[in-house]
Amino acid sequence: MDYDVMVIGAGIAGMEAAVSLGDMGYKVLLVEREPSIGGKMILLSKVFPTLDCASCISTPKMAQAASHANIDLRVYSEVREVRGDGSGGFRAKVAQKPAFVDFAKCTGCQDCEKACTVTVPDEYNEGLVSRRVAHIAFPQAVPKKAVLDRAGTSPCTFACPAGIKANGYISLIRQGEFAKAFQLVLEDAPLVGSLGRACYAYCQRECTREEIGDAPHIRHLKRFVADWYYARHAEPEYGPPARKHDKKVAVIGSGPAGLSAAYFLALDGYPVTIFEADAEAGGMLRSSLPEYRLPKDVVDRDIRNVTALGVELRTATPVESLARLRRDGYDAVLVAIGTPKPKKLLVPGEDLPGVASGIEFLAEVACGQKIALSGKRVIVVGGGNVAVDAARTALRLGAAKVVLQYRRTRAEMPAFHEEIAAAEAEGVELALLSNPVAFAGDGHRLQSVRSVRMKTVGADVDGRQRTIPVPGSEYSADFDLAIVAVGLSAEAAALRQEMRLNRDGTVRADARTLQTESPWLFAAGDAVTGPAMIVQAIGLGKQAAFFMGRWLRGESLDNAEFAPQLPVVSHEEVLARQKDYPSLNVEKSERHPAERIKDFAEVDLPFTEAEALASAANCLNCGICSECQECKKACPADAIDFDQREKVDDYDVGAVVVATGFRLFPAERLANFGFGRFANVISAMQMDRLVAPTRPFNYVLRPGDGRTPANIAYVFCAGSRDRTVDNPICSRVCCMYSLKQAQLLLGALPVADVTIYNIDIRAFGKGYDEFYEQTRAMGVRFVKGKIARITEKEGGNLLVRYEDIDDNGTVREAEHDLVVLSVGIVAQDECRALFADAELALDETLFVAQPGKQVDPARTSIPGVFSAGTATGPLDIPDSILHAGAAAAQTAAYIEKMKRKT
Amino acid sequence: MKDNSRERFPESVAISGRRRETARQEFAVRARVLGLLRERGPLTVPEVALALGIPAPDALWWLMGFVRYNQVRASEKADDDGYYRYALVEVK
Amino acid sequence: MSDYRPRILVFSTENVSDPGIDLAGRNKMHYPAKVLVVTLPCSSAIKPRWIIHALAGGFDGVFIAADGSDCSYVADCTQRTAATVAAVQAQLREKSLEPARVKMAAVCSVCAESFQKHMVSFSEALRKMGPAQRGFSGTAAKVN
Amino acid sequence: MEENKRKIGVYICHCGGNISDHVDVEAVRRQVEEKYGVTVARTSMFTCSDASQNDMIRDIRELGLDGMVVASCSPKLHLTTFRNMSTRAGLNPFQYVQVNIREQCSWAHSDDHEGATCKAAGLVGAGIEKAMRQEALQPIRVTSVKRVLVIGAGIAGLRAAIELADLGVEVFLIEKEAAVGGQVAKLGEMFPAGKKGAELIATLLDEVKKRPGITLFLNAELAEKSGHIGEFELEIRIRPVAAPGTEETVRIQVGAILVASGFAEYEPKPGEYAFGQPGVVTLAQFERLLRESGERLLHDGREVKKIAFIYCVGSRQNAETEGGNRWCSRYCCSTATHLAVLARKKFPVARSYHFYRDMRSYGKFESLYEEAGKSGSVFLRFHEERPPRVERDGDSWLVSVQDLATGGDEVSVPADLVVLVTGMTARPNDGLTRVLKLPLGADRFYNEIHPKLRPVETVIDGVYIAGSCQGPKNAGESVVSSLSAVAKAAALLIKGYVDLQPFVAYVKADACAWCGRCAAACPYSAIEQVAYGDKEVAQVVDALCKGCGACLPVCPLDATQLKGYTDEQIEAMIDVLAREAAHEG
Repeated sequence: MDYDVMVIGAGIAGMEAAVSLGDMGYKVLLVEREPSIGGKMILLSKVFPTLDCASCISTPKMAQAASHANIDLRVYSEVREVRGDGSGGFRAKVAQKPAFVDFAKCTGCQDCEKACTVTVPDEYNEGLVSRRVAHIAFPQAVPKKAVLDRAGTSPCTFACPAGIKANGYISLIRQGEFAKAFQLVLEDAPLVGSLGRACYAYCQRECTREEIGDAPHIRHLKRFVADWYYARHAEPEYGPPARKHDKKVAVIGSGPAGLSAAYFLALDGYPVTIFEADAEAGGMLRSSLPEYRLPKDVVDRDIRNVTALGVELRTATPVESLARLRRDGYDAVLVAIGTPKPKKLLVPGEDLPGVASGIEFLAEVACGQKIALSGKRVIVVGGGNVAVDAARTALRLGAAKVVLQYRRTRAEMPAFHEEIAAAEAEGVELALLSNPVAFAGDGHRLQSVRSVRMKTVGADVDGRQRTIPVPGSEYSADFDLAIVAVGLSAEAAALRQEMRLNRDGTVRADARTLQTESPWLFAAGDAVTGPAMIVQAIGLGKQAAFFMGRWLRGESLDNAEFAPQLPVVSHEEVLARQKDYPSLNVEKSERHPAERIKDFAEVDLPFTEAEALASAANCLNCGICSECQECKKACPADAIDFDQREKVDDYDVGAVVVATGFRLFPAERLANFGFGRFANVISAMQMDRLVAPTRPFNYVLRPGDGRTPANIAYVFCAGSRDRTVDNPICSRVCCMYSLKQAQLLLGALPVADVTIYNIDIRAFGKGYDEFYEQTRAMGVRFVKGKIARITEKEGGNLLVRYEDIDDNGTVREAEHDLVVLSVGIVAQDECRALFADAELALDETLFVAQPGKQVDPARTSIPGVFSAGTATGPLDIPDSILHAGAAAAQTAAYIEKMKRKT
Repeated sequence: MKDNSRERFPESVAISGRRRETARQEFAVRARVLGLLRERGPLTVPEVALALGIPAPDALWWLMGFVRYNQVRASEKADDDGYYRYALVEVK
Repeated sequence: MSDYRPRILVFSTENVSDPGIDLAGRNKMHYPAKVLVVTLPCSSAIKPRWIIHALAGGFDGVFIAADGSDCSYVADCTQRTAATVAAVQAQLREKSLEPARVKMAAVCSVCAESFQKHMVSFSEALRKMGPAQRGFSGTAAKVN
Repeated sequence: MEENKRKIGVYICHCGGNISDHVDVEAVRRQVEEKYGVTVARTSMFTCSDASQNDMIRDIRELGLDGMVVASCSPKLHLTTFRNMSTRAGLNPFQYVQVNIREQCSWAHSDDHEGATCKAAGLVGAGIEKAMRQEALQPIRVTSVKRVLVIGAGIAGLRAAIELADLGVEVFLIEKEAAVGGQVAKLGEMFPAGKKGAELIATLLDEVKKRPGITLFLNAELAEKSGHIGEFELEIRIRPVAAPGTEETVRIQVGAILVASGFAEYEPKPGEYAFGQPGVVTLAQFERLLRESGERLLHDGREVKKIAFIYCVGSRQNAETEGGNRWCSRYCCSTATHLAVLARKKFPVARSYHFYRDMRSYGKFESLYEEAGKSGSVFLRFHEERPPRVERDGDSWLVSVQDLATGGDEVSVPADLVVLVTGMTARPNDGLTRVLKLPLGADRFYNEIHPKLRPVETVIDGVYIAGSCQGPKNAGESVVSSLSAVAKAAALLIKGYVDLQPFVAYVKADACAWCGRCAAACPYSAIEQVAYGDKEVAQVVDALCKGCGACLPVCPLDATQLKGYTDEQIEAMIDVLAREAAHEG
């Protein structure tokens, strides 16, 4: 037996039961799902009828429970299942929820909280004020440990092949922390400026807000921070890191994959040399992305993020032999040579002068060759991004007519649709469902292109519409230049002889580790995947660097997990958190098409700071935590651990005490009372927070406009004694807690009027009626009245319409500036589901049933399972504590009985 | 009897969608609110709301968030209409 | 004299006022650093002798952060502590020292704000009174 | 002197900057390092880390430290951590002193680094002074006999006895009356379980009889008590049934006493709502009438068809004009509605009229109120200042009231029977109260120490109160509180000893010249007068002392001292603090 007893719930009853049992010498496992023990009581202001401070009463009990030699406390833990063990005891599964904070290291200093960039409503203050996602539950928390709320990985972040924390940098932008936002991107990818412009932004497509409108412009925000940072820092602020390793790495290819791998290896402390066959570094970024989308100076600046780390860049240095590299002393080699070879259409006339490949055309323009197309007619064949880029480039070179020819429909064009639209706006004509069959010329130059019309004939295996030529539909048109951009493939470079290749010519490497058959040789980027997106190449470069580092250090690659993430948060889950989504509308702007085709200047205009702030403000923080890493950087104890995961333990326990407490009646169900709609209608728990010394506002203020209330109404039996809301019983505590609040309010606001609309005043406990009389003597007005409806007046005051019970039910109206709903208590009945092989019986109001009511108050329907406190029904604090004591006694008797049996 | 009180009483959503949104925008408006206080001196909640053209409950919310983390301080006493004034805490 | 900073000894209690003083620190509520705290189980334990010792030994004021009605030991804790304070104040009068140098207020486990305010205002009041040492010139102070 | 020199270890925490950003911890360390008695002074990034704790353990062992000071965060967070560390290292854990330089220094003075550093030095210095004067202490172990006296064999006492016996505790159960069962034994069908009171008691009595560990004395009272928690010496006086007029005394030793002596029903004063006249009965009388009636509900030979219940008789009274029973008796609203429902069920002709002030069918008892309404009960609410008038109307009664629900119209209801819904009062138990020295509240019920912190404990350690002797409760609630008291008593006795914290008061006998002030000041009666040489002095009973120190300020000779807070310790601390505060840094 691991424990004599497991107590579920560490509110006042659970703590009392645990301490009592611990004092008796039993080993207790105390499980609490919140990050702190103390339950609801610790959140109260003062407690009736003695007006003791709830905190002063609770904290010694909390300390006792937390430090008791016989109690093992598991906070932020949930019991998942309890099963009988066949001999009177139980087997319990207890899950430790990930706090993403190492409790052993956390000192409770709150530095993480101050650094955190995401605010959410503070549930410990009943939503009256915000708190941070990294937080300590409340000032008196025991244990005093920070917790991060993470619902999972935000869809944007999850979608990014490079693992760039889009939610994180947006969160930082929203704070005005542009430099930090840039740094956060840089931590995951060195080519920030390029990605901010030319990335195909999977993040954007996955953004939850895409479904409801006003999505933040994720990529454009990234560009904003890159521009903002580069404008202030022409060079990186760092130099080479301390060299930690002697083993040298060679990277072949300086495209996104190679640069990325070099960057991460260098950061890791490895000496890295990049070999680039071309005269300049950057690969496709430089050679195929037109200036109007990605200016070359941005590429240059991005590359300096890599070279600043001391990475040696050898341009115009083709590698002919891998073996040679090894002999030259490189311990590991990464092949990141991309897929630079254009595919052919394989139609007659393709080799005619005047027929060019898209990639070569773009490269020539990129390296500054003067190509004059003034007045020329150009056809571009293909539907991908290279094709669109070529077409728009041709326009900028002065072409009189540019036709983009594609054999399928527009919807199936693989190019980014934003780009296609931009091309059309600039004057590119689309020739869809059309395919060239021959290029014709005079033997020296292209003169015309012969094409055939196509038609769709249903979907093929990958879901795309299959097209076939329409017989007899051939037509011819005159063109001066045809650009073929129908795909890319691997080049038959010499060093490929030294590697195992796949059928399509890509390098064969392990999909996870990117290691090839030769352990020292890794491959990344398009060379492995075939033509893909920049961000994918960057991601693979980073992945390769991770495994190369491990391999170089002699560490196993087998169980190493690269960039573990939490599961992605579903859009439904995010949208379920709220109903309406007010937003700040921002559109990104671009140059006018007629203007922009005149030169190669950037089409998209940058955000202003105000636009960036507004766009970022629309982010929904799907993961709740944005993963901005600020807490991790701020924590002096290095306690933040994003890789923490849920841990489930099994325990053998002799008995179980269910002390799972209650829930407050959800006041928004009282539709006529306007809670949630009228700012100045609050729940009594909210009022308790307002009058507590650790209150959310600086004073007792109404939430509508911060005014000190002068005329406060209490509505009793809100959600109790009411069959219409399915809660017929009396909640027992509302009368008294409201009287208590009334007294505190009269103390805090000496000029305020307090009116209590009630049916009966249930002041039944020791000292309670005396307290009631005292409250009356203080001048609180008591009206026997049933509230029919509350309406809001302009300015936020409330009209309370009630039946005056003392006047024959006459309907009256009274105006108040703050209305408090004395909400009742309902069952927290999830505890029933915990018991896998026995039925934990509930009573008709779904509280844990007490089959032995008169003489066995803590007995439940399951032998060995006992109830304590408000799990059994509404109870005030003294009665809860007494009931918990009784539960302890009965549990102890059960344990003794079982011991005698064995 | 219905199966589960979660159905009868779905988890309280006292924290309405509006609140969550207001919370999220807290940092985005921070510079504006703090700038306003820097420029105009201590203001009441309705004055902040009016100056920035935002709803008063939101203005209160944001101010309280800033008070919580010591960026804004409330006056000791309310004015005759019952409003406190909120001032920028100047960081040394 | 303008930069004279009064020294304040605070008697606090383990379970009730100490957490309140902790909370003030946690919330970065500043009060003069010349406020020093000695913690006891209950304010009913404070001896007049200790207060006099403190005032004779260099403190300018003594503040008792009392349990008040939250005391878990002694039901009439407040009255007892008040009696101690009154006794000390009588002794101070004999020495022609201001009785207001000894002050008592209930500080509960969440009374961070009130503690801070007490410290600021008490310090200010003591500053106006000046150092307490003059009342103990000669033999009275037996500080080692 | 040198051989007595203490060896104190001092650790000062950076708390990763939380302290060291505002306090120059290295300067503090240098300053205390030189202090007399300090053997080693170190700083640490995180004193609470395993590595630091291991360093401390090594220092304690290798340097033979006999005192330890850690200056870090609030003792609320890590006092236990470091006490445990001390224990692991072989240092007496009570010679460990925690100094709070985070919450009460670096954070509070993050605006004043010099001031904070100066203060930290003072606080650490004071901690060292305290540690230097701290002797090794052992928890006070009080042996306890595993026996309990339960006073009162009503439902609460019976139930407690059974549970205690099941926990292996021997029980003496004494009952003043000649039969067990108290008030519940007299009841018919009860709510909510629907069981009859007598059956309930019979079942419990059976259980009692099954347990050899329970000794039941009827006609028995507690006559004398001496000793203290864990070891009370008691005298039980029994009036044997077999020999009326005689008395027998039994002496027993128990570890704890559980008082469950019950309540008394309020007895209306003659004339109160015509009480004393035929046709006017109390709640208990009506209960009995209902239970004992056969086919028809008869009172004084007349059939009762209309019943008027008048609530709050003997409860919620005005202190000046009435008897002064100001409290609500809690059980009566539900009981009256329950009886109305029963009456209707048993005698379909019976109609009930309820004259009430507030219907206090709290919690799930609301369903009784609902049911009463459904089964034809009529409820008329009256104002406290305009109670119903009960007037004779021929053979029956006319009850009139200004009904508030109809806007104050006078309503008169003829009734065959007027039931005064009488409340609970404290049972007169002067003898018991005197023997146990139990404190009474203003309401004359026994008083707990604190309704939330210690709801079944009294200021007399080891004496618990349960059930309605503490205040009005229904049967179920009485059982809850008695079982709760069982848990407390069992915790005390089950191990055979109790470990109490060692920071208790003591008396310097040489200095003491017994005046009794300390004994009078002690809320726990923990100070006794004893002979010492040729004089009388005060002595602290460790087992009773809670360590509050209330005895300190009253001693004119400074003879009473509190361990851990002696004059020497406090004054040495004050001296150091004063010196540091004097620094004009």
